[in-house]
Amino acid sequence: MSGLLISALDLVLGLLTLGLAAATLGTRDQARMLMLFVTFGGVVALLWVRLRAPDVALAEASIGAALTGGLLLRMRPMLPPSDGNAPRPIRALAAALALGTFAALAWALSLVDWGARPSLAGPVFERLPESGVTNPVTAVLLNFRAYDTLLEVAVLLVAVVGVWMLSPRAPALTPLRDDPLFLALLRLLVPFLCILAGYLLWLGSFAPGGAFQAGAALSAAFLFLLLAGVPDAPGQADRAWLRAALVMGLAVFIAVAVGVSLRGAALLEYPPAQAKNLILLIEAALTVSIALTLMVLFQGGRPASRDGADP
Amino acid sequence: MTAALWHALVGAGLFSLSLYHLIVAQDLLRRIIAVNLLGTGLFVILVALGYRGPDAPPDPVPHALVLTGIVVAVSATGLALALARRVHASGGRSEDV
Amino acid sequence: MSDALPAPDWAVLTVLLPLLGAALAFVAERQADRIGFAATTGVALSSVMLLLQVAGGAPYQQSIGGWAVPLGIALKADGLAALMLAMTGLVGLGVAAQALRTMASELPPARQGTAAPWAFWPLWLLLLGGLNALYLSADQFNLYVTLEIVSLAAVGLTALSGKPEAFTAAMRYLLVGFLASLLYLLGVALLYARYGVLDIGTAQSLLRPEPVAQLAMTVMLAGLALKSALFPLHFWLPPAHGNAAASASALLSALVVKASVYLVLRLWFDLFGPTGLATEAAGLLLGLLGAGAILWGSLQAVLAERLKLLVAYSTVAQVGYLFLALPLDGTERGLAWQGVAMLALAHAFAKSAMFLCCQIVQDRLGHDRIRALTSSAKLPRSTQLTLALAAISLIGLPPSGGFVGKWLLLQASLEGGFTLWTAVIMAGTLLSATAMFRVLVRFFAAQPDDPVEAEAPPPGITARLIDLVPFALAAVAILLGLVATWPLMVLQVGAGG
Amino acid sequence: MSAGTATWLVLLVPLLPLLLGTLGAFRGLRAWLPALAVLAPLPALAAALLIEGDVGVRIPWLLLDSRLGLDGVGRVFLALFACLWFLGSWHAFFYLRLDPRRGRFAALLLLAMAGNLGTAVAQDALSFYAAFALMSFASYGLVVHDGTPGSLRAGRVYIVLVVLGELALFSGLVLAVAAAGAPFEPGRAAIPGLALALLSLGFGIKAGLVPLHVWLPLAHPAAPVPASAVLSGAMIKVGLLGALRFLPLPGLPGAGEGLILLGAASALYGVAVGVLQTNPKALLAYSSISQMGLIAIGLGLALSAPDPALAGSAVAAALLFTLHHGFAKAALFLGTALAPGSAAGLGRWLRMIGLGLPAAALIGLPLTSGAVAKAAVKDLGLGPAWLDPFLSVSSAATALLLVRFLALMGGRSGEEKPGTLAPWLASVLLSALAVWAWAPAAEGLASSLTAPTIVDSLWPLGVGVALGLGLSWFLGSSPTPLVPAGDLLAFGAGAAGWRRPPAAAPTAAGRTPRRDLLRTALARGAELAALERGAHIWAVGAVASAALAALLLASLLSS
Repeated sequence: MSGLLISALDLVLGLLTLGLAAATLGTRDQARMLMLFVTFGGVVALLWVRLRAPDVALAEASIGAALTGGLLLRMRPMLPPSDGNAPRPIRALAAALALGTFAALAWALSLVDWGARPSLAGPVFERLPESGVTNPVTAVLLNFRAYDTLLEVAVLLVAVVGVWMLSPRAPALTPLRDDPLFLALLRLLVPFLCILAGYLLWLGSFAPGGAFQAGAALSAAFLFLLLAGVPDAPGQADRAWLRAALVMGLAVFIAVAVGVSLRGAALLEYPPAQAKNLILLIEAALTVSIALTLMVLFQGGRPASRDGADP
Repeated sequence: MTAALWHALVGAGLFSLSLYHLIVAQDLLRRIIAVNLLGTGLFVILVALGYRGPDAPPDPVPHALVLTGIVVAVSATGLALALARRVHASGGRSEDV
Repeated sequence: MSDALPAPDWAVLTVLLPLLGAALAFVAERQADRIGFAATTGVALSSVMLLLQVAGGAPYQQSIGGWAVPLGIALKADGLAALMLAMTGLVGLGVAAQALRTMASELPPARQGTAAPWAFWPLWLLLLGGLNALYLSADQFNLYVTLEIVSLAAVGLTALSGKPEAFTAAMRYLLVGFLASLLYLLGVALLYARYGVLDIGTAQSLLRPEPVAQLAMTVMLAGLALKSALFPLHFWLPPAHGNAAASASALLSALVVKASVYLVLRLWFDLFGPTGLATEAAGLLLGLLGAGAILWGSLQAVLAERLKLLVAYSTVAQVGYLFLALPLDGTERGLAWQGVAMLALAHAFAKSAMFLCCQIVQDRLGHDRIRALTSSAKLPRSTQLTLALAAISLIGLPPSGGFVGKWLLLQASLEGGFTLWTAVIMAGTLLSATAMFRVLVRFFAAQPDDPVEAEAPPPGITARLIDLVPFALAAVAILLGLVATWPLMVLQVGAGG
Repeated sequence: MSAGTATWLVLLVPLLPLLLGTLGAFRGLRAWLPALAVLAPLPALAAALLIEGDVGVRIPWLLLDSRLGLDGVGRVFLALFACLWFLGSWHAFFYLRLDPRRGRFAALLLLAMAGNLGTAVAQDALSFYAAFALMSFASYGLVVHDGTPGSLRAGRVYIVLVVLGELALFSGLVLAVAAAGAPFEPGRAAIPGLALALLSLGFGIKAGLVPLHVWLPLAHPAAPVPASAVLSGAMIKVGLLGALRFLPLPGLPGAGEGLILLGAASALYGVAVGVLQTNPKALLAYSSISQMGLIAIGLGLALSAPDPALAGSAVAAALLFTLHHGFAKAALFLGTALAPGSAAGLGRWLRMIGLGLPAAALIGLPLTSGAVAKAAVKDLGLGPAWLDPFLSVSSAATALLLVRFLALMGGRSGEEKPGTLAPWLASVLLSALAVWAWAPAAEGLASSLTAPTIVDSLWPLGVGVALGLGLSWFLGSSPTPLVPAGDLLAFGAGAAGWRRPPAAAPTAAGRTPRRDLLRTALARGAELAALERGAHIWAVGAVASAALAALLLASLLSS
């Protein structure tokens, strides 16, 4: 039971998380707020590691901290800060409500039996051998609860459509083409990121990793290419293949979901023998789409068309 | 107090703190960050739920949920930033939202 | 096993077909309208097939991936869900048909009412998929994902009109939706913490009235109330619905708001009610807010100066009626539940018809100020008629679906001896009648009109059929009341829980 | 007639006009509607005259299990309604022949017709209410058809009272159904007092009982002539029909006595204000109020009757009165399209005699339907002692009113619309003869032909005619009525801030200044709207949602 008890590391991590959050939201300066936000993401990733959630840690570090942080930094100049403050009575009310929320949550959480909490872990580990993968998180994401993931991919598509609609011309990225150091770094980084993505993808079936983490790595590669001003990099122009690649994950997912059910089985019920391959197929397609989606979000708008007429 | 409970409480604190700032903040960027942190607080609670000590394997279900949640959050954030830019570009103010 | 394909799974089709259509419409942008309309038609057909199947007495159920609950996710469709799906499909079909005209890629941007007409189709199809997934889902977390699809797509549709006010409204909508979804998810997390399940059916057998569950219920309902724009949390709705492009407004008002209210009813009657969590006091509180919505929303509709705003506030009021099922029925589905289901269905058809008419009014007259409305030759009779038909259902006049809904609601309230709710329903009806007649009577004024400009007959039979779409939608709202016995019978399918 | 045919015929009664009316949605078909409207009431006529015995048909899928059918009471009303609608639409076909909006008018006429005929064959609360509402709302379009400021104002008053009436009726019916226990079949027995009050309010507004009558003298004259005829002849009778259908008869002595008093007040009040009118149509509208008062007395007698048999007789008397008044009033209203002043010789005499016949019936001259109807009420021997003399006084009053009407019409000149004479003549003939087709009326005729009865019915005539001639001479041809149509409303306008009625002639006068009360109300409204906009702040909403959560939690934990 001793392992369950709180340690100094837990205390420090927790306090640091809270402190950084308070600092992030409390600071008046926008730039400092963003830097603190990214730092906060890093600390939270550590927290995930401490809580034995390496899959989440990887995703948090890459998507939650790095990508969201970069996105925020990129958009900040276009968002003039507002110094206005909510009226005092509102602030007082909000503070009371926040404290009340905390009290209620703390009370509820303290009532949970943390030693022997009922959970779905039992059924998951019991059926893990039938799932086709050995990483339980991947098993949940792409087999037991694959339907969630399928719909989540649709959420990504909503975001892409929304961003392109709202911003028919992506705000310009300053190419770093002329910086020799950057270009040298690029030659190393891009292949590395691509290999990393492939590795993470493959790793996902038995160890922490998977489509999201791989997608994040791949999107970093795409972003670097974009920053370098590489003419044929994805995202330099709006092309049919780019759009097709953006929705490939969703399309493959649906195709597999329906395909496996055509033999009379349920939706997304993989034949046990093919489960691993099908999951890998879906994940591969997802990786590309997720990477491109994250890149589009970072770009913050639709690249100029090079197909022909402007849309 | 167990480590899981402690971290869940940290998550609750994060949630409440962000809620306060989400309500009082006028600045759009700050609100977007606040709502992100609100989500993170929730994710911390969820992952803490999955923690079953250093010896037992963690419950993978909350992890999967949080992964989904992170992706949803980044999608919403991307959309929110694009929208915030249009609000400002068309002459709107943060206070109007 | 033979080679024959199994019979199509209509429920699954209503989710996957629109998602696939959205992907296709996004890739083949220039064909987006054709793809979008075809997909919508397919979905409407599937949802009607599902409805017929369920109406036959067999609720739909499937365990996705073959994983039984609580490990996997279950899809379920009882009578109510099937009706909501069919409502979504048919209203969507109508709006999409109209959008073929208003969002056509050939039209000059000035006529389209949006800067990015192509985006309508993928956004709408994603919304459609999300809504259908929501109605079918029986899993708390899966519902969260569907809620997110719905709300993000709805935000996109709100901003589609490209008006500055629409951006502000969409931004607020996004933040509200985000907060609301997270509140809901917090509830899911708390229930998982205590009971370790996500499936609603399984949770029903485990939940007990204890603090963790009560807090979970609180945040879930608060989040959903926010998403439903329940008074006084309606602050985001009128600007969003009032400034969006008409096709978008029609979808937002008719369909999107319904989704979260549906979820409130589902959770209340399927999860919190049977487990003793739902208390009389909580029902009373939500009912009181519903009453507030009815009175305040209707009053604001009476005071509105623009037609679109009037219609938007009428939605605030209509949402209020739906919440009356909680105090009136307690924790078991009864007359009031049937009444609000009927009201929800009728409202979807009537409201979408009305918003589409708003578009025609705006197009033909160049404004939508109520004071300046007349029976101008520019405004087709069919539009005036459609507005009248839709108003009949929204006020609750016979023989519309709105009427039958109110009749049942009133009956429930009178049988229970609830004078307060009776008074509220009556006052709301009076106010909404005032608001609607304020518009309708203008069509009878003889106006020294602008030179009688013959109604330009729209080119082609297709275009003419499209012109009839709002009328058809309003007619369905009336028809629902005329044949009320049938939907009420379908509602009983699988209503046991 | 076979049961199957009869069933179909009953279904067709509301269905045919309804279907034809919905054709109005199609632009190309609208031009046919005025002609089709003449055919639409024929199934109803056939049903009323040819079906023997009671017929009932259940349509389980319609609304919430609907029942249509024909019974004794329904048949009387259906016969009256069908005849009047036939005359009305025939008249309208010619009267509005050159009106560019005749298509719309015909469509609304058909819808109102469907509703009106539907009330006669509805056998359950829901279908009755649906038909009632359809009739009331479609009639709005008839009232405001001219689109003049005056008719729009009349329409405004009309729609307000219709909405109030519908609301009262709606809640009253739901209450009655809920109390009766049986779904959708209001119990004949005990209904709660509140339901009774609400139902009375709803039906009272429709029947134009004082003081719920304010819409009637505005709306009936505002509508085009044929619409006035069906409004006054047929539609207001639904107030009585509803009462007969839903009130427990007998068994409400208190309510019955109250109704008798109210009816008597209406009867006198209608005449008192009516004689001061200068517009013949307004005068007729007040006469309708007065006559509906007499019908209400009949209903009141039925409600307070000591036993069901006597109540049945009272109902029969009220029905007789309804038939009589319906036909006579329709003939008079259709007559207002005439211009006897411009006709010469025989034509002038023909018109004046034609107008005189239904007028005589209303007054209750011997051998007329009115005499029989009044005798039927008197013969009941029910009610307070003052009732008998009162009826004579009311006859005198009616005579006064109608002499004034004839005097006004006699001087009326102008151009008659071609083709409208024939339907009017038909209506006069019907008013003189149709009532006798109903057996109780024919039986009553004999008993009304006794010497005392005749004397009884002649002296009021003398008094009335004398007074009427005197008054006509006194008032001369003043262009504006001494009391504006809508009386109470016009008097109340000063206090209530209602818009002042426009001058009798629809001049192009601009808006009259609004009174202070209205202005204050508008300002309050603007304040409320501003309050709402002010609350459209993110923080307010966020705090409100958090507060809701807190309250919700409290409400969950409290129990």
